[in-house]
Amino acid sequence: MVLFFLVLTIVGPMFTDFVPDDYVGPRAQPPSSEYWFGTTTFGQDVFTQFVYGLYPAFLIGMIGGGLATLIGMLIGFIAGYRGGMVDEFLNMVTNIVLVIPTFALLLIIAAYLTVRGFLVEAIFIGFTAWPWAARAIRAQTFSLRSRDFVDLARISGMSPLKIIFTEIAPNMMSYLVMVFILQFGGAILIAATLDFIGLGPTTGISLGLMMNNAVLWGALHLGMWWWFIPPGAAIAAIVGALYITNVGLDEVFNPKLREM
Amino acid sequence: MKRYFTRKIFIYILTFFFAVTIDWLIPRFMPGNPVQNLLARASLRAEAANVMYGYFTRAFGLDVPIWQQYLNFWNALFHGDLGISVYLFPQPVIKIIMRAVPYDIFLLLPAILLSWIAGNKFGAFAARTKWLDNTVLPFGYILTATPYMWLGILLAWVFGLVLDIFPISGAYSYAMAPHFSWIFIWSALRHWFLPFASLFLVMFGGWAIGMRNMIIYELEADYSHYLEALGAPRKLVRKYAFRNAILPQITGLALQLGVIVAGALVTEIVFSYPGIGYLILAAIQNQDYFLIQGCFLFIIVGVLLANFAIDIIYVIVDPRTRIGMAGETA
Amino acid sequence: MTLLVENLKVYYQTLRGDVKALDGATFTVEDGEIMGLAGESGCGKSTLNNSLILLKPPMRFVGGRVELDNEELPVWDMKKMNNFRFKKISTIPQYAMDAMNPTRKIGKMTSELLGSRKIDFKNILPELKRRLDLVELSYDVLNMYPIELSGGMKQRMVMVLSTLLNPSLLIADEITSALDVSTQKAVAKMLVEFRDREFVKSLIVITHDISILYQIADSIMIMYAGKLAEKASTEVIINYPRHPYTKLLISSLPDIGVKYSQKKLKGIPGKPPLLLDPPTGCRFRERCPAAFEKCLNEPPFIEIEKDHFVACWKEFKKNA
Amino acid sequence: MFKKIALLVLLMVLLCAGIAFGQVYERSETIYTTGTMWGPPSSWNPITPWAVATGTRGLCYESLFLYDPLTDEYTPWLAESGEWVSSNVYELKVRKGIRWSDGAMFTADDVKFTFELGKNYEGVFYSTMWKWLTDVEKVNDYTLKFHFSEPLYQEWGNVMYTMMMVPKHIWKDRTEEEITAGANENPVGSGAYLYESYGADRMVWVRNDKWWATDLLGLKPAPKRLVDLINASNNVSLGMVLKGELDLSNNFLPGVADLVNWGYVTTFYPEAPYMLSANTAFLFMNLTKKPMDDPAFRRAVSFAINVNQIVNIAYANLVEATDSTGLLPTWSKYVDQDVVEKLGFSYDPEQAKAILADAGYKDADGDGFVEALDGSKIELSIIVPFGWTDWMESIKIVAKGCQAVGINLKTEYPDFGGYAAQLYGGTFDMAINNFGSQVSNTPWTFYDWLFRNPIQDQMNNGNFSRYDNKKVFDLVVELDKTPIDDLAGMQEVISQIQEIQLTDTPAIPLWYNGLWSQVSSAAWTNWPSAAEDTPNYLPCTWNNYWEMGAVLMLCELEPVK
Repeated sequence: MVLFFLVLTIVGPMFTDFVPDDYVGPRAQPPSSEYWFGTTTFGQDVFTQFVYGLYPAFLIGMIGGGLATLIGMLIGFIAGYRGGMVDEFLNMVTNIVLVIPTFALLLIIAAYLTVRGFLVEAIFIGFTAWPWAARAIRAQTFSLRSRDFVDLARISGMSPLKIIFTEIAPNMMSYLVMVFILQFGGAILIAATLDFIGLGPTTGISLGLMMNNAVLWGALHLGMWWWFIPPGAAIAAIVGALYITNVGLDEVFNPKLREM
Repeated sequence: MKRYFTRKIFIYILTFFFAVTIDWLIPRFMPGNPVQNLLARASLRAEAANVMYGYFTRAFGLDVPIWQQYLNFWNALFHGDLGISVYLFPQPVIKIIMRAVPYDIFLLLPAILLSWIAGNKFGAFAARTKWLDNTVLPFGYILTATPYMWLGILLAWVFGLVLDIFPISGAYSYAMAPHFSWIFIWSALRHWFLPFASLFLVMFGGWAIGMRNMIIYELEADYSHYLEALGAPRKLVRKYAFRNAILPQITGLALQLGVIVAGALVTEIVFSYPGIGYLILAAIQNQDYFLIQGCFLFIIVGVLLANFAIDIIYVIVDPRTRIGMAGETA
Repeated sequence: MTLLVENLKVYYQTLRGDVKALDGATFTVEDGEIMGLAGESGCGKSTLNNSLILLKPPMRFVGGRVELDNEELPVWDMKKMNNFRFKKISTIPQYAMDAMNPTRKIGKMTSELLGSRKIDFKNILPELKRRLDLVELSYDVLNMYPIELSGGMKQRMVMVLSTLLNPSLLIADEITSALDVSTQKAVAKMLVEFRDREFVKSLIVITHDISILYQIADSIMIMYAGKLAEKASTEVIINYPRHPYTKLLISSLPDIGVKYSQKKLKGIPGKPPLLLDPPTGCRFRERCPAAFEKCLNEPPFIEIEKDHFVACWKEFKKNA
Repeated sequence: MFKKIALLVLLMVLLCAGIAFGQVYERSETIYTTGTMWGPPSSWNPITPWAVATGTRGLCYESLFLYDPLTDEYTPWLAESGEWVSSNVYELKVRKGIRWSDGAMFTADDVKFTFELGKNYEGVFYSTMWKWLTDVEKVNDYTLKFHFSEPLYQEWGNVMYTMMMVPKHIWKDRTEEEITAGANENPVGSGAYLYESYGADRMVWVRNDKWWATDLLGLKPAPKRLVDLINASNNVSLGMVLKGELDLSNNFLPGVADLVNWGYVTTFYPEAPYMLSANTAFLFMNLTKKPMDDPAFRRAVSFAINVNQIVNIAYANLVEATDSTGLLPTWSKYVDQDVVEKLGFSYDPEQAKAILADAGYKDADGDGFVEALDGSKIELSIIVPFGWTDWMESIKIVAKGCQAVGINLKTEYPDFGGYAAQLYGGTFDMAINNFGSQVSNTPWTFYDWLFRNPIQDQMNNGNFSRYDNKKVFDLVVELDKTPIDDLAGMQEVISQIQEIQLTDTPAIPLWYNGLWSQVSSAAWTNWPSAAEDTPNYLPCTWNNYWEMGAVLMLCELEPVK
């Protein structure tokens, strides 16, 4: 599923000979063989916008989700491994960021930049979405820390960092992957929401922006369902697919979950 | 136990402090100048504009040095004074917010609680019930993956326009003033339903999934096996499993609050439901320092309180925390 | 005769096929007998335990029959078994430490459990109290949560709980492994005491630790790779083992009373075969010093002396 | 579970029931409007006109005269008559028999008081009037004489219908803060409607059945109640208009052309441009930056923009392209056709290229874009606030046009705050704006905005180009000093202004923003329109527009039988 969209993202633009913002056809056309997803009130090709809009979704998922996971790992590892005061402190920080409704924060930050690109957006999301990853990873690290092979490494005088990355990290790779996947999906959702309320990127096209435009231009009342259904559906599909993939992995990694 | 709470409260206070500081800081980084925006709305002659610019800068206390503005902010805060809105000049921010809050309570409380309860019940039920597990849960995953606003738009479109059985904007009919009568309540309910539904559905999916997985973990736990080994009926085993599986879900609720706020925000925008979310967006678009601060502050307080409540509940239901050997919960 | 197991076969279903964890076990446990069950981990001890009391996926009942007090146990049927569990056959699980629901007061849990078995907590309370005294637990534990108890206390609590309804057969699985030596002794003694006071008719004690068995078991059964290797009275097993594996096992003990390291048997070269598809013939063949061509066929488990069962061709020759 | 909901509802109702217990409005007696308020009603203080709830000016408080741009006529209102008895003395007769909604009589004292508020408090927006107004003399209860140091006739003409009279007996005891920054809830006015209640998303006015104009002028507003809704979103307004739940929408609604053609709504004109023109959208170019400081460059831009495409695509013909002067159609009589003939411009890429070439702008590095005279690259951006969708679409077309003639212009959509900061602070390159070009009694307001001076770092209102030209500034003042009945004199001054304007092109007029107005005849009929048999007022609820005829519109409406 995800792959399907990924492919669509890459080859999509080849299917269409239009540019997202160009007024290519008659206004407000329902889907037809020429305009696969119909056209907007200005006669822009929805399908074109759609395929171009997919790209930012993945970009943000990658960077935003990735960044969040990285920060989460850093803090999670250190807190989980070092324990004690360090843990107490980092834990507190995490809790604080966790409790602050980061989205509201994101809004304000977003509003702070008057001109925004997808990259910036992704980075902001990354910086606000890490806490629960940190929390989860910390817990994992905690349980691993006392394993004998870690003790062994510690006794053999390995540097903490080395231990973390040579002993601990590999042993929870599967887990990290899952965390990343979740963050990936999360980032896409947050981005879509931001875009939708008009605090997303001020240039380019994204699925969220498409919905934003559709609503702004009264697609609902003019019955132009082809304008607002595809973007949302795509997001739901992608993220949903990601989640399900995650369950798949989860079941592989802890057989307990497996259905019998 | 005591230590546990003192620790919690300390964290909360700290959080509050940080949040408030950020809250105060960020709007001041924002481009534009509220007083200018205010005056931009009034097309004034140059001289008049200049005169009034100075006048209002003073009126809004933006003429004193930054650090002093910060102190004043705290000071005012403790007097429950959040300043005056620029965009809703000259209303006091606190008043504006208070007008919006009931709508949020009305919308969020049921949505969160009901979806949580229903989701858990359903998830527990679905777990290890093959056909449900295979049919309904994928659906649940899609639900959680659905952007709030999109579901909102869809509902609005289907029920509001195509079927035309629910209104899609406002909190109650434009043909009434709020008053205590069944028609009003009915009208309020009808306006409330769609936003509620879209919030409810998305959250429901999440809780169901979470619970389902939790239950399965718990059913595989030693104590479950022991019960089975002693021939306890499925009912009892599940009862225990549910009881324990609910704990992480409670924590989850606390963790989710932030996300829920976001969801509520867009939902309110889709249905132009006059809650805080609706307000904060307008405030941001209008560069209204004081209103932004107010709303954000309010959300913080709300979330903190909710978290605290959840902590207390958690302690009540989970003896382990009560016995005091509890590490940290959400 | 309390327990009769005939050619019991229980496999584990995995994605890669069946794991023959218990591949035809035949033995009996007499009234009042405490039978020790020993062997390397993965030899099928625990599988045996589970198949007798809690046979559920991924375990699959393949064949054989089990009789308890001349009554057939429907081990393959989770539901039907419930009528026997706790009342006739009970267990002290390996994980006794966290066998109790962490969020329920022990007393409440007990009463709910009994209630679910249609037994009135009230009537049984005095007896419960008596037994608590016996294991030196104060009555208040019933108002406590499991985490409030020490490991040993939990252990004892579970023992009392599991035997509360005087089952004919109690299976104690690795109950000592988690405890320090002194507590081990105490627990072991308690088991004997339970038997003597007839809280339980007979016992199967599963453990790595033959030394413990030496102290309490009447008879010892040795398992290897999902099959029975040898069963005889403790005396015989310790002093005159016949099966090569048993011999090695015993000899690898430094001396009675000292616990040997669990996983790998230094004494025996090589490691047990994978049970996914075990080699035909004697499963100990590869590691057996005395192996010979006949070992290519599977040795039966026969009584070579009174109450002494062995599965090894060599031994049959001797007696032949 | 349902108990819980029910409970919450009760709680809810109690909470939001607030103070006043209201009731359900009769549809046939209520008119629903929207398009003015961008946020919940927050102020009813006519001294802070930019913040007031719809109707505060016009429905509740009233002006001395009404002015109708369509006929260019003043109607005596609170005043009975007014005239310049000498070049610097204006005599005003106050209408007798007018009562404030609290029963007190309206007299010359109230007028005097209102004017003098500006004298006493600098925070009052018209305080600067006292630079040229010296004294307000009360002759008797119904007569005043205004004495001027330097009469600005045009501005005065504007004040006559834009300044709202407030009751002295209520305001005299108020502090400066209450006057200049108070919310003035439960306002006491003289107007046709009384403050009833408001909610987070609406303002509710109820008819004042003791309104003076009913007996004195025989006027009676048809709707018993007026409910004005805040602009939730195009989406919502559109939906409500379609369902006939909204009688008058003054929002810009996308796709209205279609709706009109399908017969869902009606507009002032039955076909394009559908709307009257309300103000002029200008393209401002920052003269403090190169190359916008070069008149030739600016003129080239003016030829590069395909305004018709903006009109057709971005607006679907809801607006009209302006003429070269940008003066609204109602001011067409002030346009000097000869000047336009000589200096006017229109979409003509070739011409644009030619001008650039002549001025020495050429594409040396062959990237398809010309470089500045000093050879440096030109990279400009044009801004409009994000979310102002019609403008966003428009500047895309502007940018395309410029790129086509070799000017490297990119679009940017900062939030309104960022837009305002750049525009007022003078850091922008190009921007669209129309705030001060509203229709009024005199082109002077238009030019006063376009050539706002002096040039400062912060230009909060008009002349965002920072076009600094003493000559034209003086001409604007001269225009201001021209009596409003001296048409020839005005035209003379204005044509000079236009000559300069079209030579230097400090800002380029693009299109006339419509007086957005979509009406539904579901509940009310006899709406103003171009048709002969209907009233001919501005169908608009915007602040400042009630006193331009919308009040009279209410009196002409007829409920659907």
